[in-house]
Amino acid sequence: MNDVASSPHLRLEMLSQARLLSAARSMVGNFAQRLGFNEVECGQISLAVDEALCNIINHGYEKRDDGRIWLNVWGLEGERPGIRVMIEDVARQVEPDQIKSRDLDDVRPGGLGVFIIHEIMDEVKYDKREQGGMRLTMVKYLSSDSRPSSSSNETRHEESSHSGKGNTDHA
Amino acid sequence: MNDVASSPHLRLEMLSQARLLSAARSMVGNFAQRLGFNEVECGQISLAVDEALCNIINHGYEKRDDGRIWLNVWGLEGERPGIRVMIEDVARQVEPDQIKSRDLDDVRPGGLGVFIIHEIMDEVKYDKREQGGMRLTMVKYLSSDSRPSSSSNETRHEESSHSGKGNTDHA
Amino acid sequence: MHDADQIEVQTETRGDAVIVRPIGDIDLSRAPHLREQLSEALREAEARLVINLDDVPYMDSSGVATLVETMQMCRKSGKKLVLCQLQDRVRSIFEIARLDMVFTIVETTDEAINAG
Amino acid sequence: MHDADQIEVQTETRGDAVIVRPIGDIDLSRAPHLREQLSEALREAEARLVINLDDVPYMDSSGVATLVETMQMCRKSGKKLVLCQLQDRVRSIFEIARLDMVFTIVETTDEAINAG
Ligand SMILES: Nc1ncnc2c1ncn2[C@@H]1O[C@H](COP(=O)(O)OP(=O)(O)O)[C@@H](O)[C@H]1O
Ligand SMILES: Nc1ncnc2c1ncn2[C@@H]1O[C@H](COP(=O)(O)OP(=O)(O)O)[C@@H](O)[C@H]1O
Repeated sequence: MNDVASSPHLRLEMLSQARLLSAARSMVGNFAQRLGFNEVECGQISLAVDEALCNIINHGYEKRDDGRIWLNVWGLEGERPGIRVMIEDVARQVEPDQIKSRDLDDVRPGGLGVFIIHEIMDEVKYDKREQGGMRLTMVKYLSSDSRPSSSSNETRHEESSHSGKGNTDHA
Repeated sequence: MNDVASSPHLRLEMLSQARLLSAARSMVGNFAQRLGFNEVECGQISLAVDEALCNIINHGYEKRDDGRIWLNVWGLEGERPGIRVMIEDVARQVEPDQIKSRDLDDVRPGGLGVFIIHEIMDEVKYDKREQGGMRLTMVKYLSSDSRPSSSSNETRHEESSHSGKGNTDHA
Repeated sequence: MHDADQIEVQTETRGDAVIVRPIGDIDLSRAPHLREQLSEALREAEARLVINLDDVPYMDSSGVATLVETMQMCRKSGKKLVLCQLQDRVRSIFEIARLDMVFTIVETTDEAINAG
Repeated sequence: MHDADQIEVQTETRGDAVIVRPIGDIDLSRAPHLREQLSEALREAEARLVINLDDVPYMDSSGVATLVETMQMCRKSGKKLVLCQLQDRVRSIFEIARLDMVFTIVETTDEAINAG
């Protein structure tokens, strides 16, 4: 399951349509939550995926709505648990080093997506696919901030709160 | 887009693991919301999909966690707008008429999934796939209850509320 | 992903009742852990088990099956089971499964403590 | 699916301010419609445009771009733009994009009406 070569837990094939973004990012955000990321992190991971998909729609497929996109997601276990996302297309190829955001000091609409992706994710890598199109691989690791409790990520008030195997023998 | 033979808007390939259910159903529920289903309907559509996936995991793959499931989703437009979901597996084949829930009067744990699916969806059809495995096709149409407003499905209070092209010329 | 199948549950004892409050979706992946938590709570409850579903936005038939099982365990041990604070989406599955009449379902926790 | 790209927006006029309250996620599919709605509201606003983001659980960079554009239009027409009631997830994108200092962002609608 941890092997990068193994098949993804989720593999979504979608059309290059902006109206499908919310379904795609909610799938990823939800999976991230199950992996133990906290609420803000889940929102950020959804955002990174959304920005990457927007760029494929806008730049890769130049707003055509019949392009194909594959969104692959793995839950990473073992020593460095986290989430791995690989997004592939068969759109226009560009040199990976051309994919960069504008200078942030120059405040104007647009030009933030790639910067946001790099800010959020721990590893970001663009490749040209041999078969044509681009591939973006991103990883975000769980951090010590991610898990305020073992299964819920909201801060909880009052009452005793127990969960997890460690507690089941106290009866 | 409306043609049943055309490729789905979303096609998710997933492993037969219960922990992936929430990501899968949130994708479908979210897409249903964009199609105009109201909040309760979105929950119900998520539930029908969840129940179908549970059955494939439990009965089709007999709880093995390495089986493959394909979840295809179309937004239907035209005269009868709605959502179409087709779920395929390569698991054990059963006769479609053997897939039915127990008598509801006999209250005991389990045995509700298929009943729930039929209650929620307008069309439900199980087939044996020629290539092996099963195929479940379900459709739910938008009804007049679905859309309290054109883009939000929550009931809104106070203030003037406008949306949609119809209003943009009143300035 | 080892925690994905666990559900956080808050428990509180009030007189002869134990109030259990699961947090999050209850589906096939979490129903087994909830089942453990509920049978533990039932052992601790002197006369009544209250399940507060306030913080459960979603439940599938595995969750419902777990509650039916808990109801049967309650009956065997002569204790009362009451559900309260169901969200609309969750209430809808009880209605679809025609179980809204089989369970004792009330609005608030206080009503649940007192329901006959 | 023809409505999926539209966003519901509530508008209210208070003195020389127009308060706009979009409802739902703001992403690439809805940013163009929001843009129309905001420029319409700006035309109606005498001196101030307040955007209440209370009911926006999610925004991507297309949404942010729309707000930056609106800010530029405000400047051109000598009107003031104030954002209020950001949810944590939405605030986080403003911080990531280092725009939390570029926009006037306050807590409540009342503060937004009065912010200098
Ligand atoms: N998937 C992609 N395919 C082709 N070019 C891309 C892709 N993603 C990003 N780019 C390039 O990188 C630039 C920066 O992207 P971004 O920071 O998201 O800003 P914006 O999309 O608003 O221009 C884009 O303008 C584009 O030239
Ligand atoms: N995908 C499937 N593959 C094989 N058998 C199935 C499938 N779905 C349902 N069934 C059969 O239909 C029966 C009724 O299913 P359901 O109403 O969901 O109740 P339960 O799963 O609790 O038994 C199952 O017990 C099973 O025999």
